[in-house]
Amino acid sequence: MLKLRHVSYAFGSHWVLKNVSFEVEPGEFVFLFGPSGAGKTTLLRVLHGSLSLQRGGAHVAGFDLSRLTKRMVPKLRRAVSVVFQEFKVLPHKTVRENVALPMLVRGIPRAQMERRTNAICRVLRLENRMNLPCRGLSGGEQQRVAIARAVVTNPYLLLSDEPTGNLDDELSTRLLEIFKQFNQFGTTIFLATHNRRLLEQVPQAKVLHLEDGYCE
Amino acid sequence: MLKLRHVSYAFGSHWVLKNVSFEVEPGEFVFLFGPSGAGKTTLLRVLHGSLSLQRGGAHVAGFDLSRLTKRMVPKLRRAVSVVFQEFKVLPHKTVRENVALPMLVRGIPRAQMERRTNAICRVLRLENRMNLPCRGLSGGEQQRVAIARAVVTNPYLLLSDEPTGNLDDELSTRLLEIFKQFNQFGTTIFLATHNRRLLEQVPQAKVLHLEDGYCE
Amino acid sequence: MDTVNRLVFLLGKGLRDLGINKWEQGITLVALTLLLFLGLLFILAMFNVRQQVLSRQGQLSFEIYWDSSASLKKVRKQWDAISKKDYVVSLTQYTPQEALDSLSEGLGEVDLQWLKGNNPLPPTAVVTVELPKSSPRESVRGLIGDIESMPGVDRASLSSKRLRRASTWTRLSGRIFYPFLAGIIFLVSLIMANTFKLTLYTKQEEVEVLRLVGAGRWFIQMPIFVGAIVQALISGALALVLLKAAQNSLNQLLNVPPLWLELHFLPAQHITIFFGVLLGVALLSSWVAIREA
Amino acid sequence: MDTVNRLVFLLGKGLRDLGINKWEQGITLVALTLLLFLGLLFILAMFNVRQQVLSRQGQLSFEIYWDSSASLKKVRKQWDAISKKDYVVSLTQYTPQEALDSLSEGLGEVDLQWLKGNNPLPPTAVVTVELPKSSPRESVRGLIGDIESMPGVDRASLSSKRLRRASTWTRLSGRIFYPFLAGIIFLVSLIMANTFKLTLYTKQEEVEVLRLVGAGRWFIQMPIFVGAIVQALISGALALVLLKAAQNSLNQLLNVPPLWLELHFLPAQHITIFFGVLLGVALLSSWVAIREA
Ligand SMILES: Nc1ncnc2c1ncn2[C@@H]1O[C@H](COP(=O)(O)OP(=O)(O)OP(=O)(O)O)[C@@H](O)[C@H]1O
Ligand SMILES: Nc1ncnc2c1ncn2[C@@H]1O[C@H](COP(=O)(O)OP(=O)(O)OP(=O)(O)O)[C@@H](O)[C@H]1O
Ligand SMILES: [Mg+2]
Ligand SMILES: [Mg+2]
Repeated sequence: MLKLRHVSYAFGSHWVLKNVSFEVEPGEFVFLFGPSGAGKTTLLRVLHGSLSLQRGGAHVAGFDLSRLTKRMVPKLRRAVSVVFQEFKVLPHKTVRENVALPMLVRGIPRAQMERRTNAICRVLRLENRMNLPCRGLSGGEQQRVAIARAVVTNPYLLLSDEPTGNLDDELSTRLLEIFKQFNQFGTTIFLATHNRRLLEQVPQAKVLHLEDGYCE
Repeated sequence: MLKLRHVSYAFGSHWVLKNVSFEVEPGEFVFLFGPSGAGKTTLLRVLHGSLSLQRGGAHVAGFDLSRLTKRMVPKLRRAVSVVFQEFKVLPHKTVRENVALPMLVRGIPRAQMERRTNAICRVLRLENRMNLPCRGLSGGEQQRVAIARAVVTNPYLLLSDEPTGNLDDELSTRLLEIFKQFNQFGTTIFLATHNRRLLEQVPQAKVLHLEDGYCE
Repeated sequence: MDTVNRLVFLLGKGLRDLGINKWEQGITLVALTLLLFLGLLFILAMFNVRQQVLSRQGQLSFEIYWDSSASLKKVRKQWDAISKKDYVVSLTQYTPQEALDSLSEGLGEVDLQWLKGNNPLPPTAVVTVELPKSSPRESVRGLIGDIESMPGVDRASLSSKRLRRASTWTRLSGRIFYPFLAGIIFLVSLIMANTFKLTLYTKQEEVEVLRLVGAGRWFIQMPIFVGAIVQALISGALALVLLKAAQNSLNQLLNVPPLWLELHFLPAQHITIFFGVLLGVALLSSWVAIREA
Repeated sequence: MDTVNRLVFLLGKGLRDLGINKWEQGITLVALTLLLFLGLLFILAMFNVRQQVLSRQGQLSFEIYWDSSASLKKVRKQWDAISKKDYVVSLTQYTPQEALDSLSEGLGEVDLQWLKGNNPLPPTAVVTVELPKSSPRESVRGLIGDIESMPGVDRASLSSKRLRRASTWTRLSGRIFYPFLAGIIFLVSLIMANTFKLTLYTKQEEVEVLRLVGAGRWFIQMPIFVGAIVQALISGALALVLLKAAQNSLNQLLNVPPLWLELHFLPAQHITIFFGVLLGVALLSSWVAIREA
């Protein structure tokens, strides 16, 4: 599902990722654990095609990143979902519209779109915020919208960047349960975090340590 | 320093704060603890003059919020600093410029501005990011810029909204130490969080529980 | 959804999206309308100036005087011959009697009829020639030489200065209009593109998020194109309506004595070109704006 | 920092801020320059049309014919008297001899001198009057009545149709220019305000953050004002330079025979007003934009 060989990435002359290599099998649950500034977000952006590969080789969900053309990027992004650290929800659209967006892009029939949106919002306790514009949501609510949007398409691979930063303990636990469920149904979970307690809650997960750009 | 009497706040017909009353003495360290969506951010926005008082009475750092005119708001904001949940740093300005901004607004001499900016950035481990534009920072780094910007002016009252959401354990602990130090030098700290472990690290702090808009 | 459905959906989205940022869209619409109106007014003015120039200039009139003693019969034949020559557009002839009448009229109806029996005036004619584009001077000189060599003709009066002026204008006229028109269209296009670009800044965030959730090129660009086209068409139509109103009211003001300036509306062909250019600019500028977003 | 220092700082910040969003600022500058140029060209055209109209219209000429038998001495006295009357701007008199000369010339230098001893022409005069704004018709009618009642005067020829046309134009002329000018200024202002507003969208984020860290009104608005003013002034100046260039090249094209249309540049007074309006619009539109930000 994920296969990195000697991936390095620099902003200017500042090397953020240094010779990162690892492999993730389909169906695994992986934590990318590292302190602030370790390069977690940068790594996820490379995997998602937002940053193009500078050195090394990487395969993501069947796509060879070193040969990724501009026209392929949308296809990669329909196979791989992301929860962004800054949420990236559209503030003027409602929760319903934000969550339905990836299905709209994929051209999924309206009825199915409705059904899935409602279901995932119920699970994430957003059911009575559905018709509010996202700018009128609390930080945690926006984060949950971002998560709903990422998982609603049942992706092969879910990249998730610090998805519990704005969630209280109860919601964090609940979220991990949701991720575990998706994982059981076959979605590969790749979850970047600096929160040690999350690791403890998924004992079966594999943990990659990223520190100062080096990965073990 | 803070005195609220029966404060209620509604967005439309949705009451987010319900009859909130409490008092904070100068020099206290207070946690506003509550789950996601409890109304923490809303309360801080009221205290900061971003949302105008709808019901009840509130005094903040000597300002009577029920009589706050538009012209008084900048003065209130120079006495009360805030760390926002979404950071609100300027992405195109450097770390140095972002941190210096409140001093620029207050007309503090350039030399002093430099000195203080450097000092606070060293404490928050941003010293080798000083001249980078903020859009090139990791989530945790941006959060620290927001914190630096809030404390650099030595405010009477520091409102802080979930300041550790993007920080790893080490940085969180370090941040609390910094807050404690400022607190010892006289700054009143009012810290909204859903993270129970933060409470444990400041045993002497007063804890206000906010849940579903009710405060005890 | 199949392809057609998606296309319809995207077209619809383009229209619906116009309703979202009502304020920005409204601003853009007003700005475009006024701008296009200004540009069209310019083109209208230039078009009419050119019409006037074309109908008045590029042609040249000169008078021919016969000897007072010339036989009127011969002269009439010569008139016929002259009016059939190359370049000659029209010929107005005056027998001595007609000349006297017209003189008498010109003097404010002073009665000169007592001169009738002893008419001092010779036969005259006013010839109007169309200046040819190539070597206008030489052709007209040749014509005049021909005429002057006719028996009985006293002289054909055309100063070489007058001839030089007229031929200069003929050459210039063709060179001014189209470059000027192109200049105006270019200016308007530039301002229009800028306006579009600035408006699209407000859409940047949405475009970014759409990219991130895997939207393809068409999904992102179609609605923006549709929006730009709709705006361009609406504001173009409004501008034309304004132009028609302006033309009417200007005609009411100008097409009165003693000016008698009649403004003609732009011909259908120009309007077609106008809409074509408009659409082109709209597409191009929105395309440039999305590329960079 | 004391107040003066802060003021200087804010002015400087306004200038430095222009360098930040170079792309947007560049776009705005180009758009404004072109727009102002377009507007100025319009005003220039209208100004020149009005100059032409004023120098030609609003005045009325008519001819006076004396009896052929009138004594030339008396007539000369009457010429003096007429030229001193109200509204009369100029008087061109023709003795019978002068009339004959001018007639002879007008006919293409046909020799009419043999008529000298038996001149059939009466003394004539062409009077040019300035039409008064109020009741032009009545005044001119009165004047003509006066003149016709002079002894020896045959008639003063002014058809009431010609009088009606001229007075209509006089009334209209004053009513067209200023409203039209105001219209153009309004249009340009609107587009300019829109352009500014759209540009300021790119500053919204900064304004919001400045508000949040306690910046007062002046701290936020001064730099934006300075930026808007600088942009307005630069683009205004550029537009004037373009206008001058356009005027020169148009003059080269139009101020040739046989058109002899000379375009005058706008007078200093108009340019002052132009910059005044420009600054006003710049301030106003940026103020509106920040208020809502
Ligand atoms: N666009 C950029 N330009 C320059 N430097 C950048 C850019 N993006 C990230 N960096 C630098 O790369 C380093 C790693 O950033 P990254 O966002 O990957 O960290 P992270 O592990 O996600 O941290 P956090 O937990 O704080 O979000 C940081 O030091 C940051 O300053
Ligand atoms: N502008 C708004 N319009 C409508 N509803 C709003 C608006 N802002 C907040 N709310 C609602 O008010 C409630 C409280 O929001 P608030 O941001 O204060 O929560 P919070 O305690 O900060 O939560 P979190 O820890 O998730 O940030 C939420 O349910 C939210 O939907
Ligand atoms: Mg990160
Ligand atoms: Mg909050």
